[in-house]
Amino acid sequence: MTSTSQPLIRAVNLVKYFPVRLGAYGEKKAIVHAVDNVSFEIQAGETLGLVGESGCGKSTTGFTFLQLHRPTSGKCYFKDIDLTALSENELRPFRRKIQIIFQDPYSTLNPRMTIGAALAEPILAHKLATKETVTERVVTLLKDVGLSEKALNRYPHEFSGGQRQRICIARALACEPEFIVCDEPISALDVSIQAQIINLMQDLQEKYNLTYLFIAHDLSVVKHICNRVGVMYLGRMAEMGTKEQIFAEPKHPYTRALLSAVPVPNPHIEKTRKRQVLAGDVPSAIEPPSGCHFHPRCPIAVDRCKTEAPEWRQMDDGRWVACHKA
Amino acid sequence: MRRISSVLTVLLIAVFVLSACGSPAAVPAENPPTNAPAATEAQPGQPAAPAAAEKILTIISPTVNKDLSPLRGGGTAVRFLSLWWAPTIQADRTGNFTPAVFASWSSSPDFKVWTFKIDPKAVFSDGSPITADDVKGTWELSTQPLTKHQRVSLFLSGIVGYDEAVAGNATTLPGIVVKDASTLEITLKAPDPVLFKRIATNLIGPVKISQARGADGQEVADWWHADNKPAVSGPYMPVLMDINTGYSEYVPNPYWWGPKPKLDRIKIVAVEDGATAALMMQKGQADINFSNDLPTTFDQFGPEYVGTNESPDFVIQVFWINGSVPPMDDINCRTALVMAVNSDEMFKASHPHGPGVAGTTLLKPILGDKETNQPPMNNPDDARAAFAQCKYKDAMPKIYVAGTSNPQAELAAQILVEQWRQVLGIQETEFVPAMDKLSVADQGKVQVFRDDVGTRFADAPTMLKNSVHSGSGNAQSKMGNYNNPDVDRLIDEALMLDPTDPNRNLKALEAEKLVMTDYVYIPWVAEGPMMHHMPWVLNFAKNYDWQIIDPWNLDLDLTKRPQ
Amino acid sequence: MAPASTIKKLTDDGVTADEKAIGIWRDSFDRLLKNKMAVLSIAVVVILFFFAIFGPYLTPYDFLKQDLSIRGQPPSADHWLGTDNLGRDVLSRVIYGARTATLVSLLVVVLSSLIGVVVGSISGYFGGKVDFFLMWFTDLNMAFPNLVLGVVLAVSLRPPLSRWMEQMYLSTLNPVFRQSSLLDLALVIVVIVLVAWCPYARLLRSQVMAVRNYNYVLAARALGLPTFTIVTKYIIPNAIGPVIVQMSAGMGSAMLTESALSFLGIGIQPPIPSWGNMINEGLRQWTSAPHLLMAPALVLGLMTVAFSFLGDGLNDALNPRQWKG
Amino acid sequence: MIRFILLRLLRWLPGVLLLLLIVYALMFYGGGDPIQIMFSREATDLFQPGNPRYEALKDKMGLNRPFLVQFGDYVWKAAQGDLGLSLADGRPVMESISAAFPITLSIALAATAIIALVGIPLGVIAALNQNHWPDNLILGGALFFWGIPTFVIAPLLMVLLCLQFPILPVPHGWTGVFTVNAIIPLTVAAIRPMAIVIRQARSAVLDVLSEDYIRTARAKGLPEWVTITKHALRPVLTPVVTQMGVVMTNLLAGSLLLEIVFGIPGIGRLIRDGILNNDYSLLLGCVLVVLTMVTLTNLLVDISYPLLDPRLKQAQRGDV
Repeated sequence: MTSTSQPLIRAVNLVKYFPVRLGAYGEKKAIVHAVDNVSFEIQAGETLGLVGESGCGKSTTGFTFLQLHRPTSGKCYFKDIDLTALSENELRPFRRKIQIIFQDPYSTLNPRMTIGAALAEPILAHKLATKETVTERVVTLLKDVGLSEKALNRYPHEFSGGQRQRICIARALACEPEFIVCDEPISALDVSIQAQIINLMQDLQEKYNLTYLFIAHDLSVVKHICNRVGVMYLGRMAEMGTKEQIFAEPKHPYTRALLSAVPVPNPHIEKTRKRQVLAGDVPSAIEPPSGCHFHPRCPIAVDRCKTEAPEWRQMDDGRWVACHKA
Repeated sequence: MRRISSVLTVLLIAVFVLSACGSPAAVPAENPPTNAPAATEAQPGQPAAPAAAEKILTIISPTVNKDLSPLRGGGTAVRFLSLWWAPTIQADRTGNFTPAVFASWSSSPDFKVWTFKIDPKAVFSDGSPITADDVKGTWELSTQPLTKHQRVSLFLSGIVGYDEAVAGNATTLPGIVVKDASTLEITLKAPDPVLFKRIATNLIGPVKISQARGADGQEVADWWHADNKPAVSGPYMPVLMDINTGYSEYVPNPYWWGPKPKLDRIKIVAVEDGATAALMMQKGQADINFSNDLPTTFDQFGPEYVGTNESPDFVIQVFWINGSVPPMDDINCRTALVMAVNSDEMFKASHPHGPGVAGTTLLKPILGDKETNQPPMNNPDDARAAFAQCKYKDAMPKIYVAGTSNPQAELAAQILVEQWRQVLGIQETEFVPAMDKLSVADQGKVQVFRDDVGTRFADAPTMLKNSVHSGSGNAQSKMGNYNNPDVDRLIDEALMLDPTDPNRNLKALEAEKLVMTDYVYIPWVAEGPMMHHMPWVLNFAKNYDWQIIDPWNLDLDLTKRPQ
Repeated sequence: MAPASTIKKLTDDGVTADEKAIGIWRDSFDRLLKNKMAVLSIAVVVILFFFAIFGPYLTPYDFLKQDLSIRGQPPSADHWLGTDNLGRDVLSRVIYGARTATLVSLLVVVLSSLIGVVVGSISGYFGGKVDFFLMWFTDLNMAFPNLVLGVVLAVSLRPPLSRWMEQMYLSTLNPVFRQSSLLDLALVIVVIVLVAWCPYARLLRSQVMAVRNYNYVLAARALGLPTFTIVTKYIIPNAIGPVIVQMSAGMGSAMLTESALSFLGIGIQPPIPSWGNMINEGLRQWTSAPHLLMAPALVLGLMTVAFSFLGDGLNDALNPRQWKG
Repeated sequence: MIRFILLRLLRWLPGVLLLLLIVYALMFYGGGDPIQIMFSREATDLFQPGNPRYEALKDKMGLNRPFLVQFGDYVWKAAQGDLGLSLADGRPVMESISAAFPITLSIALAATAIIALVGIPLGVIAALNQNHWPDNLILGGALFFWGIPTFVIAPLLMVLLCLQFPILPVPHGWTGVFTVNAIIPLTVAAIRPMAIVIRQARSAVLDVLSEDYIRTARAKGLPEWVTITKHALRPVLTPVVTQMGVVMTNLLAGSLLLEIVFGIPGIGRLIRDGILNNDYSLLLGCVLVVLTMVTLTNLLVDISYPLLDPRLKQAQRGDV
């Protein structure tokens, strides 16, 4: 990363391990390496996409950054403030600045609360409005996401998925955040709705100068919305660079494999396109392969990959990559 | 779901109907169900069923008796003591005293020194003779606190050395002197013309002292257990005891010196649940029940079952008042509480079909109607008037009624408090079924105790001596150290008089009159020992010690018993 | 909370009646009303509560009034359920027993679910050592057979409790502290609560553990809402369903435990009627006077079954996803 | 496996001690003076505080020591199998318990077996005939018996079977599981817990029947009973076994009411004796035995889970 300006968001060597016990009687101890030494920076107003197969630790990275899971080690900076050093109480004022939109809008809203109450709650909690003005503020929020004020007194189960995701976005916006983690916000929605939500999010980003960490497994969406893209494999970052760098010229063999799976709109090219199919399943995060985690599936792996984990290094063109052969 | 509800309704109705049919279940015992299976052998813990011709009597004990020592003097275990232990002197069913282990007795003219002669035929079940040393040893052992004899003071108090022994300071009674192997001489501190009646009991019947007493002068643990082959003196001897289930078995004693026992075997089974016990009796699985009476016993088994023997001796049940505890320390209050109660109603409710009579004065059952004092007045108006004088009337302490441990006592107590409620408006009462359930601190608070006071034998001064004399355990504990010096003096004087002297009774009556004006008890019932046996049991009668009289005569009419 | 009220105002002038929102509770209630057995149970329970509250004013006789002239009578026009062996009206006593049973079971259920909810939500939300300790204790308490524990507690708590009441009386001179029926009630309630709160805690904990990981709770945490708000407004309302079901079943079993204790003679003492001690008295003579046993036993059984059905109905209503064939 | 058992025991052992401490404290402070209980039938002035005999006895019994020392002593002796002497009859508590325990255990095992052998099939039948008359009958019956307390159903059965339709002798005492005497007590012991097991089994079967793999099995055209026994029954067992564990614990404590009504000399009756006589050394001994058995039962249930549910064998445990 060559930018000299101060990044809004900075994760340094973020690690999240989950200890588990295995076997019928819990006789074996083990550790799930959910996030393993991940670092990234996001400038204000920028959108960083995070892609990878399911189970690779994308969402955990987001949750850990938000301190919804406390990281095992590493630091999370928001404007120079280390969030990991703060207690839950000290963290609370910063919570409103960093928000999250979840994948499944059906489970993200409290079924026993009206939309109005759900939206008013954080505003009041952070004293962004008084009891008298809060309704007005909530109505504005609803308008922002394209819903009428009739939604106020309704319960979540009366809304469709798309509408609910709008409500979730409104709730994330309720306390005027600067940074939003979007955890696969559209993957649970109908394709027809997805575009609406993406557009809404882009509009809002412009309107409120938001910064996004956009987690997805749909590369085309990432390509559409993100400035930069990070690729994760089994808890580790494989490659990160600008959208153009990643999509046009992937360096990491895993990135290449991912990209080759994306269909191309032009049917002629699609027909002749060479697809690189990855062999085998994603290995278990409990006992990840030695060395480079990707080596058992990697088409270009050498002996060194089996023993030595590749360094996360910056290439000449500014992108970062973790591969011995890149 | 609708079907479930209909099924449920049908089931509920079915059960209700079946249970309503349960009332004819009160089959009179004379018409036993003919199709009942042979089931008598299904007793717990017993060995293989004996031959059918054997006469086996089954007695139900209401508690599991883990301690069958003949030296406890109380509890349900002593109720069948006469089966296996001979009494010193036997009281027959008309109240006369006949020789048993003691063949004869005499006293010095001043009634201070008594001589008892042991029957030379009297032997233990191992064939060894019963000696004067056995008697002396038994009595000394009974006085030891660690022996926990509950009633020893009734029999042996007054013997020189008794007070030291019961205090645990001596293991011997110097007042008992063994003259020779079959002669005892007893010296008393004060004259007692009725000593021979006092000691006429199975509860201090002689045991083989070499078995029962250890080197330390205390009782040997479990010496009486059938496994230890105790030498017994009664018509039957134990062959099997399971103290965990309360089961024991007795067979005739081959060395018994009296008439030949008529039964082949006696079984004692512990059945704690009254309804189960009743069922077993109805089915012929048991013949005699030592349990407390249920209000329904009469309906189930008829008048014969609850009848008493002809003995003139009554057990008098009384609600004693502890005069040392508020509000009972105010005589007005006591007066009000006593006068508010109608003993007749208490009696009618708890003993709807008898036996016995409603409680009156302490001496009336002994002396008969003539010349006795009038029972305490039941007069609601006077009660209210007295209550108005009571200094606690505005802040009445809660009244604890203790000893409501059996269904009848509980019924009586319920009537008691209800009458107080209706007449005096007393609301706060609490029942204490068993005293030892209360902590020591709380035991001191209890104001009313239901307990019996036995005459044991028809003698007025003795009755008072055991109940209201300040030296009696009853006066000390249940009556809160009741002490009326005039009463004590009159009782003590009466006790020294010859039983034939009319003054003996007159002085007792005078003492009783004083007690009555102190308002320290509420009479409830006077009853003889209840029988509780099925009609096929023959020659069954109990005396004032709840002992079976002439146990060798006990017999069964097997033809009447349901098979 | 205030927003609700302000929003209400807005609704009144904004939204028309037919567009009124249907809350999820309302929804459950409607479902409950469609279940015939549940409705029947509710009716039975309502009748019980009615008699528990107003019964003593409606009964023709004083439940304590003895009349020895009419002892042990079978049911008649004057005494619908007959009289007992002290000539007391059985119907009046059964109705008063309803008051005892209701008071005991209601207080038991409210108190034990309260304790259970507090313990369970703390345990479930915070997890870790707190959870380990609380659940260790709960498991222990639950594993121990209820009636035995209850009996041990009842026997050993009575003396200190009665001493305490006496002291309270001496210091306040309030005659309430002298009432032994109050002592009995307090004792029975304390004892049953002490053995009954554990299932609630366990149930709520497992619910909270599940709900805690729902996204709306994560969202609430991400929004920086205070922990108390999260627990009380996000977690408990969504975790409480099974607890409500359990409360209904708990009413029935509290009644049973109360009568078992009274039956054993360590609960409500006579002459205050409780179904348990009435059954105890009735059992002694039930072959000659079956009505004395059947009246309290049937009512007790009916109530247990009604609460059981109500619990089933609530379960279906609150957890509509359950398989319905 | 051994580590698991040890861990479980480690979890239970302090608990047993704590509960014992609580009961001990309750008895110690709320119970009453043991010496006065021992000699309650005596002339009371002999064994009152202040009397030298009383004080000597108190010293001898170690009752003057601090509470915790006495408790520690009790636990230490209990660990060696000495539960002290009963206050009521002066006999070793261990002796009474070792006589009573086998009886309670055999009742518990027999009743549990009956519950499992009758209750589970009934639950399965009810589930298979959901909302038809067998289901209604079974559920209704279960609910009905659930509504009747033990202390009512016991005498009811007794009068019905012994007097109304005299097919059985009046059961009293305990002569063993396979005797005529045991029929009514075992029925009573089993009937209420069975109601719960039936309901549990029924709903477990219903849950399983709605699973995809059962639908697949049915769709394959397998005979219904094969589907049920091969696929549906095993997962059903897990919740039912949990329930059986609870049932077993309660039965092991010796159903107080059952043993009182039928005069069965088991642990429950001992507990009742302890209460009646304020005999807390007996009571404590019973509590200790019950706690031990409860611990072992829970251990067995825990161990049996993975054996019953193969899915659990691979499962991850602990915090995730």
